[in-house]
Amino acid sequence: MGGWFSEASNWWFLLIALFIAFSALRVVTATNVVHSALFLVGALAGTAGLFLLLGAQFVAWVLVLVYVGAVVVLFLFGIMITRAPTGPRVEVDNPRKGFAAAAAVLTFAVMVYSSVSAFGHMEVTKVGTGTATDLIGSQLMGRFVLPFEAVSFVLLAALVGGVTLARKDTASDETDEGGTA
Amino acid sequence: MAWFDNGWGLSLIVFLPIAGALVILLAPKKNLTAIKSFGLTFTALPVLLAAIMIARFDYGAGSAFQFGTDLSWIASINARYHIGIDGISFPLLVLSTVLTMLAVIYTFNHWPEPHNPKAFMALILVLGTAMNGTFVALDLVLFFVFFELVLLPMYFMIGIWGDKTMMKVPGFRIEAETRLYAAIKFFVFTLFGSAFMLLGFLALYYRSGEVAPFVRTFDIPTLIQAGSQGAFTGTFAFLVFGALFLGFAVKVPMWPLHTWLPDAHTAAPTVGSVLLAGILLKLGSYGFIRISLPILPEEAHHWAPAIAILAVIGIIYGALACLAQSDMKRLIAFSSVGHMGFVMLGISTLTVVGINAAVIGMVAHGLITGLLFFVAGSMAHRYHTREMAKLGGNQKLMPKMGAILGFTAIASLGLPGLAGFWGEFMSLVGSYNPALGLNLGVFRTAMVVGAIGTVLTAGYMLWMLQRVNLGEPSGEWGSHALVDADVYELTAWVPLMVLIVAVGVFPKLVFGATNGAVAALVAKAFGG
Amino acid sequence: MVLAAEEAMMHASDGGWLAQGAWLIVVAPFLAMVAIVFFGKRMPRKGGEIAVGAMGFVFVYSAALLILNIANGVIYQHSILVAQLGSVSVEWGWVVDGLSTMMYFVVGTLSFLVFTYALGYMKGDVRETWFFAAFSLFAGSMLVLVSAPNLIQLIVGWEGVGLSSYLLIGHYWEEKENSSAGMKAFYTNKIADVGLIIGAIVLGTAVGSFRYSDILEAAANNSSVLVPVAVLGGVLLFIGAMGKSAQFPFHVWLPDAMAGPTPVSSLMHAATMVTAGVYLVARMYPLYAGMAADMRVLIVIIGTITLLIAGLLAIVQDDLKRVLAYSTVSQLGYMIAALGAGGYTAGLFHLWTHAFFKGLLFLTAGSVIHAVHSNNMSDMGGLRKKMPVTFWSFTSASLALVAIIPFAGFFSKDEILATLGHNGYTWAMWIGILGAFITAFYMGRAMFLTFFGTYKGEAHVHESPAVMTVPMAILGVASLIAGWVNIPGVYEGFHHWVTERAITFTSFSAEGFDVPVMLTGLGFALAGVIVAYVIYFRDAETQQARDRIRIPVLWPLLEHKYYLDDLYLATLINPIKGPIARAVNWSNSYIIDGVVNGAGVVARLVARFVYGNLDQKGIDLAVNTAAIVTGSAGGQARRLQTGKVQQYAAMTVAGAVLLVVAIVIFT
Amino acid sequence: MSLVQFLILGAFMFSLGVYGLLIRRNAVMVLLAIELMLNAVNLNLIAFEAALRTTFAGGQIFAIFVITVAAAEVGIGLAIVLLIFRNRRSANVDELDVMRW
Repeated sequence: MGGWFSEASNWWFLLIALFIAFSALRVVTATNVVHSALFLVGALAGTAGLFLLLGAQFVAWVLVLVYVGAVVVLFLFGIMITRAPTGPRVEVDNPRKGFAAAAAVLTFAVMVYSSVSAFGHMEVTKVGTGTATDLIGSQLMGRFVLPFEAVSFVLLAALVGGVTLARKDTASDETDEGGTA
Repeated sequence: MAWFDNGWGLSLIVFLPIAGALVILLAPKKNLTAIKSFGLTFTALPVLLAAIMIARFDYGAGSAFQFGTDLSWIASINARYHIGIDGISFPLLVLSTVLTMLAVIYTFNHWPEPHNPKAFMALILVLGTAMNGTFVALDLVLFFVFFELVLLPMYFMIGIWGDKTMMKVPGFRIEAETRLYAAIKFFVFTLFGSAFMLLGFLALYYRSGEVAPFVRTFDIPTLIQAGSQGAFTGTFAFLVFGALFLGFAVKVPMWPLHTWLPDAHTAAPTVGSVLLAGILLKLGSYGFIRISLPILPEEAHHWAPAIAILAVIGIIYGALACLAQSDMKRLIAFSSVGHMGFVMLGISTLTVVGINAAVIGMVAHGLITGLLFFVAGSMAHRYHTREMAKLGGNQKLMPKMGAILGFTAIASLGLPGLAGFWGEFMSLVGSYNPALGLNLGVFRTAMVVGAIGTVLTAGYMLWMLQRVNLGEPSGEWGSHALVDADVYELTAWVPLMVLIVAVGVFPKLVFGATNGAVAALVAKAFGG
Repeated sequence: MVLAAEEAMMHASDGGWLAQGAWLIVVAPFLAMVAIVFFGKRMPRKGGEIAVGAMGFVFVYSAALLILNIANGVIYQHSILVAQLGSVSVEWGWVVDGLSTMMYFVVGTLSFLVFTYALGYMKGDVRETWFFAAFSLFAGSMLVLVSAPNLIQLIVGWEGVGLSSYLLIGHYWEEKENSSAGMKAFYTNKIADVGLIIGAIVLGTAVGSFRYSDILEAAANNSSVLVPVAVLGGVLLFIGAMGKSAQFPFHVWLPDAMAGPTPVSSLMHAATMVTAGVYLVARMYPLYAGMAADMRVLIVIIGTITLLIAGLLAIVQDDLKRVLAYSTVSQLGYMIAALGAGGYTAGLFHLWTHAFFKGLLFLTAGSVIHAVHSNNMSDMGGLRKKMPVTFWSFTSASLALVAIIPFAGFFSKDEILATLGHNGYTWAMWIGILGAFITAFYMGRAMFLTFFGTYKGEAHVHESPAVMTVPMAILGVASLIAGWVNIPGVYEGFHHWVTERAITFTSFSAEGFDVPVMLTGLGFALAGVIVAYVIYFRDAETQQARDRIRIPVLWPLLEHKYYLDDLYLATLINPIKGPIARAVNWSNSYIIDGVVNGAGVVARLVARFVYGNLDQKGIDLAVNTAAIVTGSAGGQARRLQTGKVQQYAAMTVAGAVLLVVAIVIFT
Repeated sequence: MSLVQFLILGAFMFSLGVYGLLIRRNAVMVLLAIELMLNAVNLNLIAFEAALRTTFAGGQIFAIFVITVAAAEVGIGLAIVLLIFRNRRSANVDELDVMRW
């Protein structure tokens, strides 16, 4: 164990990991939806930090841009439109907490057990030997071009679908409240 | 006309209705005229083609399959698109096309609730295809497909357009909507039977690979050939016959598998009852003649006494049950049990006379009971009740309708000179002298009991007439504006009445086609 | 058949074009029926004229055939194959021979006259058109029956007659009584028809053909295929005949059949319905002649029982038509007894004469009822002067029925008695003679109560119109002369007419009067009339006096010095009229009718039980149980399907985790 | 750095996501929990990539795909939630049981 702390990157890891753990915990325990969303931002930011630590700079920034910049904003809009509970008085959780907690703990235990037993001996490469972004680019356009196109199609479909779903009925177009973000 | 004789004619008869159904689905919902004219066109064309066939059918070779074709269909299991008609299926096919057309004509002015003519008409047409198809199929898989396809439209007809009143399920503290109860009962009962039937078909398929000519096949003529040479015997054949028996007997329906019938008939809309009684019941008895008997002759021999006993129980039982009915449609429904009992009695004799009697009995029952349900439906439509206790004096209120009801009821009780007589009389003749080796005691007792059944039949039919048609009408109906039979109803009914008289006076109309085929069948299966 | 036909050819012609066209008389009534149904309403007489026209044609044609037969003798048979089922052939055809020409003529004559009469009788009826259509069907069905060359066509006509009688008896179906009477007739016949149908099947199958010619040929040759079933088949056919010809114990329907309009009763009793059974036995006579003697005794017994009990019943009726109805039953008993005793000629001869006078009796009864508006003799009386044609016709017919020389019935009844005596059925002969007495008595009673004494009804009485009286007058003459066609020792034409058959057989025909028997019969008949006269004529002047007779308070008569009357009344008439007749009546309505009604009630009870308990609670229960078990299992499983996404998710997670745990543990 | 530490952190986040998924009544919050789970997966992917160093950067590319799909999913998911809210004046998933039998 002593050897573990001798590595500087492990300290960074510990710091970020604690932050992530705290944020994630609050995401699922906060009674205010807005808080919940903001803690998710924290957790995501922490994850981006870890990505940097692991030498995946490109992905780290993609995460920040897409998630923090777009998705969470979308969430905030959604929260406002649907008048999701923003005060502490509302009962935001259903009463089956015990079962959920048990399931979560069991999941965690199983995953930890299998991770440790399977990958306990593996090391990750040190900081600084990150992957070149050009490799990602060439791979995306080369080996993974088909999934890439598929995903772009999914995105397009999601775009169209989201608009169609959220759009009000044509009959009530005049009374549009401007809620169709 | 070569194309006509080489399967196209038959295929058109079979598939025109379903094509019509597709066309109707494309028609605008509100355009009733289009729906009506499409419906009529696509059912009248098969009638026309059937009429051409009547002219072109080779009656001298009634035992041969005519107008048929044999194409590859599902090659991997050697299921083929093999169709054709012989003297046995021919009259039934004609009956089916005619009755479907008349049902369409009748519907023009009688859309059952909830309206939706488009869907209803499409269902009639799909039913038409399924029924015609069953009679022409010469491949077990094809037969099964059509046989089961019949269920679907009928299920929806009963379930959607059926009787909406609530009913108590006897013996249970349960209330159910009549149409749903009946539709489900009908579907489940039939499916129960056909599951076994399919099992039997598959068993035949696999066994056919082990006997000459050592090719697994669903082909009915091939299987008949093999069966007549004694390919299927022993426990195997016993079980297969039993499985087929379950499948067909439910459809006939034979006592004690009949209880779906009264409920289904009572709940179904008029056209549904007519086609159910007129054609659907015949699919079962036709199956016996076309498949069970010739493919498994030895087992037919073993099972015949049992079938005969069940048949006469059905005759007596149906008649007694009729006497206890207060609901007119239900009474007619129970009468079907009795009449089909005569058909099955004829089949069970395994003689030329008996099987001929069965075919003409099927045709006559289709005409007569179909007409009875038409009239009963129209009356229920006008009186808003089917309770015979509330009716009475119909002859006075609606003379034409009353006269037609009287005529049909009398035809139904088997009056000589009308269609119903030949089936009953000839099946009694057959059962006096059944095929060689059958137990004379059983069959002659069956004959006597069956003859007594005709008395009971007369009993309930005339009693029904007395309660419904005769007497002074009750005051309740004085204030109602009751319209006598209208032009659509008469258009649909008069052809049936003419056919009932024609077949009654000149039975050769049916026997002329059937006799050769039946004689050949019996000679092949039972050695003459 | 070929052999017999050749044999017959030696002395009979084939009838030429007249016989070849005889199918026309069968078809004509049916064409008339169709025409009436479609055009009748628009005709001036509501279609009646079409029916009368058709029957006129039948009458002329049948008369021509009869004359042809009398002149040359004719044996002709033609069959058209309408269907072939294996070895069974279905054929339509027609037979022209001695028996059928006689029947054609009876049916044709009576139908023509009765239809004409009905033009007047049914005028203004609620359903005139319908009546004539059904009436044509009635006559047409009978002609189908008579013309049949095989048993299948016979059955067709047979049941057709039954159907039309059902329609006509229930003509006034607004009242339940009437339609019930129609149903009773149909059912009773239908029950007996079971015998007919099975008998036909038995014989037809054994011989391999349903043709009479083939069956009778086999019977005549003692064919080995027929012998084992001949008795069975014969008895079964006879059961059918008993139903149609109202023989004990199937006679109960006939009196009730009076519910129909009177012309119907007339035709039914004279020509078109009840004679069918006699005709069948006569047609199959060679079969019966070949049967064992003790089997034939059975037929004689049935006939004599019928003639006796029906005659007794006729005595106590107040309804004029019922008197006549029981009388018909009684006379049919004579015919059947005669046929059973080997009197082919005698039975048919009585059928022939009976057709005329009984048809007439009903017509006159109808005329009276038409005038008085009541069926009951207690509302009649003294009509002799007011309705002279009716009275004289009735008298003629009554004398014929009572068998007074030289009226028609005398010769036929004498022939029957002579046959019974000659063939060794002496006991039956004596019952017949007793029957003659009873017949005379009740006819005298009916006569005196109706036409003599004072009128007691309400309605204004007048003679019927000519369209009704002319047929009555014609039949009145016929009732006198119809018997002269077969006077033993003088002219035995009838015997030769009806034995003109393809199959030759022996039939007794008296060649001279058996004087003692004749005198006895005549004496008994006269005695009956005298007794009736004594009781019903003398004191019939007042209602009071007749009531004393009708209610058995008979002693006032004793005071009137008619000691002979007193003797008759105390020892004979009272017991017969009172307890015995009542007992017969009682057994009729409680035992025999009770069996019929009881069978119906039991059938309904059984039906209700079978339906309610076996069907609904038994078989259906099993079906429903299966459905409900499946349903409730589904209901339990259904609880898992809450529709709540998170519960699904929870289960998914739990499942996945457990799966992983399992994998971890087991790998 | 050991690989396991990242995996454990990922497992922790994932479990919290499961917990949130199961307990949250509000549909938006359920979606948040799902994002958390997806993020945990991303972390695993990147960690494995760092451990294995594939020649084609498979882990990172997969992470990018996951991010993309997640974005799409959030878009559609929120649209559906919006629609449900409009129809039922509530976005609580435990009140949505129209889909049962």
